[in-house]
Amino acid sequence: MRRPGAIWRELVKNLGRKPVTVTYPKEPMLLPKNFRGRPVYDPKGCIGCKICERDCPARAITITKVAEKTWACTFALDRCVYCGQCADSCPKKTILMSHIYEMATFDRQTLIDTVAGVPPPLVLEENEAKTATEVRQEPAVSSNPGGL
Amino acid sequence: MSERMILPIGPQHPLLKEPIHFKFTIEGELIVEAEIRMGYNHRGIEKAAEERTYLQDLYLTERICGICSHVHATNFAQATEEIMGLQIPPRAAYLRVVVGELERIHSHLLWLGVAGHEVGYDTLFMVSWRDREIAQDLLEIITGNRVNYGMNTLGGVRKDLDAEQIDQTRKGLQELAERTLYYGNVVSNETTFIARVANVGVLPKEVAYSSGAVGPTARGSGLDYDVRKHLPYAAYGEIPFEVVTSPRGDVLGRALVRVGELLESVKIIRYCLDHLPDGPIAVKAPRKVPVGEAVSRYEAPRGECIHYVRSNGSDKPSRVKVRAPTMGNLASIRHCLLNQQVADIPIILAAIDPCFSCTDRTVMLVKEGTREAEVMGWEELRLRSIARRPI
Amino acid sequence: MSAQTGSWVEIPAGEVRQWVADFLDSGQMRVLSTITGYQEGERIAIVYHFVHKESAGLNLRVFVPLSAPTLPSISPILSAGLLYEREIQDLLGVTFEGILDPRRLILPEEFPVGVYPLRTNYHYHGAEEKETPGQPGGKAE
Amino acid sequence: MIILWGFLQALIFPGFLFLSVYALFAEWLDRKLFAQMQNRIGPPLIQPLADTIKLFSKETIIPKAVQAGLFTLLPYFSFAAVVTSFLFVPVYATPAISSFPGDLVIVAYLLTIPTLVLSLAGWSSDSTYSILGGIRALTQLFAYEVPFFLALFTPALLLGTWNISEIAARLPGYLLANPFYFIPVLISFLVGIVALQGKLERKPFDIPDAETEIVAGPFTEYSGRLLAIFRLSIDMEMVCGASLLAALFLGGPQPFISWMPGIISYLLKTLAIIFILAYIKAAVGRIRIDQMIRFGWQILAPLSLVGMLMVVLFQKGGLI
Repeated sequence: MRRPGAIWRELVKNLGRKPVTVTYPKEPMLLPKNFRGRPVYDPKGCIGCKICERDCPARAITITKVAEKTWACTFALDRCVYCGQCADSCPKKTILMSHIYEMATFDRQTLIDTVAGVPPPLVLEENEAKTATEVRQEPAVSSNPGGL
Repeated sequence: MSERMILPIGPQHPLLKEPIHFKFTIEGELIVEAEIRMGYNHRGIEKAAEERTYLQDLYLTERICGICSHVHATNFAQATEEIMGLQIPPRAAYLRVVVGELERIHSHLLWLGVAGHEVGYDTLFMVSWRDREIAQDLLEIITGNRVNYGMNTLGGVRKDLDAEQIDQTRKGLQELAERTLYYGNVVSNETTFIARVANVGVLPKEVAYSSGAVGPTARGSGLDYDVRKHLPYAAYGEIPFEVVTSPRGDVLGRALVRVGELLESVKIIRYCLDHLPDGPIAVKAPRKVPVGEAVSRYEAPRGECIHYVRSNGSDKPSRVKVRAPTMGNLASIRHCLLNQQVADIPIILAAIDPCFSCTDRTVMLVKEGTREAEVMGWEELRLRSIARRPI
Repeated sequence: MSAQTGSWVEIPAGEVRQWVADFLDSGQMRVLSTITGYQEGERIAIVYHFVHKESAGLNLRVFVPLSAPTLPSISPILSAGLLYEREIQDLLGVTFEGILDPRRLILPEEFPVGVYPLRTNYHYHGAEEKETPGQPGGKAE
Repeated sequence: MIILWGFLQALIFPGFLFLSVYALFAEWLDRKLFAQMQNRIGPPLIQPLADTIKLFSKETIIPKAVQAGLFTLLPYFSFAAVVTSFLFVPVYATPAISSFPGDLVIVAYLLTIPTLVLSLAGWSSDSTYSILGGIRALTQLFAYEVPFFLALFTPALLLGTWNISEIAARLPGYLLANPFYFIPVLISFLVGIVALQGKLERKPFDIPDAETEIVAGPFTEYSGRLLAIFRLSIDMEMVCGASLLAALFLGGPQPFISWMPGIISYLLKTLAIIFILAYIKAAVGRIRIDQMIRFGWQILAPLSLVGMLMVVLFQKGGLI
């Protein structure tokens, strides 16, 4: 039957309902497991094949050589489109998509994220070999640690 | 009143959420002439696509449109796969359909809300957008993102569905189906809504045919053309579904077609989930594409979307042509608008579900004489805003 | 070739309108999807993408020389062609004889006359992003 | 002393200050209910006040093409008319602070002024959207004004008086004694509410400032303080209209229960009317101007005439 106010049932129901609006940032957002946030690079496994650099649609990745078999990766997160192709392309899975997404900033410079691997010391004597492995196990330092 | 006034609408106007310019000549409340001017949203995508590899273009084309991003990505992937001679695995074809139909649901619910808003029916707008969130959440669960899903890759899809996700999708579909039925009921019974859409913006079948209308605009005028049925792609050849048409030809007809398609989409997704084939979700695609050309068609929520890709044998395409469905429907809109009232402009424009940023995409605009555009920093902007204040 | 791409037909530029008129008369056209233009060396190709009623694509291709890019417009017999022709006219500089509305559709009024963005000799020198130090990959090759 | 007392009443309670505060509250309530019915959160309580303060502190831009004098004066004119009309409406007790036989007619005419001002504002703004909005406001006026007047005059006809306070005081008792008259009074009340919706330019009759069609209609060129005054006067008009309907059909400050203070009774009744107005706003879409005219003359006007005729026939026929 045609009538004005055909949506009345919804209106009456809504009067007694809690608003659906999520008051972000007061309430946290729930992220699905596939969510593609800020890409994270782990220099330990990187073999420097540069497939990520070649495939990146936004040209936001640069892989540079720090020393023999040691690489640094720079993400221009202001250009990044968060498609996750780099994570898919990487044959060693050294790039992963994290769940970090609160990256708004006033300054684009803070979005340039460089992570460099630490090269092993050049002098390798019997008793110093241990130190070398220790050094290598130190966590890689981001040029911009957590600070976005 | 015989005095003619020019009523400009756009590029900035509350009626249009996207920049396009219409110039209406009106007599009192009656439209006697309509002119269209586009190009405010050119991003140079077709030209940019020629400078990127096929894989990069996949993400580039995905960003042609925010609402039908899966449409363009699938379309481009299909064309490229055809040139490569790749056959995607059946599971990938079904997953493409699932995401595509979820996208159709969210797009049509969005349209329903916009149509409500254009005729001042804001409650319909709010509640249908609320329920559109269900579809968007499902898309986020499956692909990881609410828009620009990144579901496609050359040779298949990137994300698989697990049992839990299938379960969540079924639950969401149940609710969507109920809500859609309710809205269909409201839309066809609400007097004020019917008064605004029935016999408004009439597009006769012949005009729809000759002006190249596609999608719900054409089907709302009784033209039976649906790419999913007539030129099936992905897994549509195996899925049973109906093509919804309406002989009315007015805005109400287009609304009813869309509501009908919402219900069909729910059915299609359920069928896909029930009959999901096992197997891999992607095959490996070569980096270099052989010489060739292909046309790929896809039934976007707004109508037939077409990509033409031409390869010269390198890893970059030599020409990518994109025709978004709105471009096909724009030609028919002039006929719909003439001799209608000013008050009906919003709903008639909204009835083709226009998406102007998909339509505009070809060149980058440079003002004559300026060789370098300024990029203003935050500090500079702030300083300028302070300096502009009257003292 | 898949059904979506369908078959290709190539005819001389002057016969386009007659061909489209015959196709329309045969009642076999479902829709004119779009018109594509691209430059190939010293000639420009115009492709009319149709859908045939027998559920297959049908692509009509004509070549016009870059030195005299003119061909008859199909807009008087099929209004769907108008916007596509105007787009190609703006972007590739092809003149369609007898077009119903020859004004610019996409390019702004102040865009230089005789410059066509989709031609291969067009290079974009405009708003390039200022490189921020340490920011990689910004330059377009 | 009496003069000073009257002055204070007109300025503070139940006059200007009370009206301003209540108008802002009514706007909040209207928006909050609208949001709640759409399952949204809606604005916080001080939002309307914050909006008003913000607008007052902003620069008022007067376009070059407008007739500056008229353009600046019009909002105040509308504001003054609404504030004046409120003095005749009983708030905490009958009679109202200003009352004389025949004040119903004065109030009805005073409440027409904001619409006329609106159409003048549209004309003086010299913008396509404003002019269209102005024409629409004036066209719409002819559709709802007659039914609104007829509806207001039905209780007056029933009781044989044109004094709002007297109608408010006598109507409940009269209706209880003669229950037949419930029917015409109810019909007129419903017509009054729908016509009030048109008077306030709210859905489904928000045709003059339909944002998707003509931006903000007559308000398109207004900014800063002038816009604030316009907004405030529209909020006040809503309170005035609700109070008027409450006084004419629901007995105004007449309490339901004997110990209830008149002001509480008044607030409850006006809030109920504002709730109905918000409900209508949420339940329907906007109709077109031609449909509005047709609705006004084919449904509203005959209905209000029916109400009035019933009163006349009942009285003549001695059905009492």
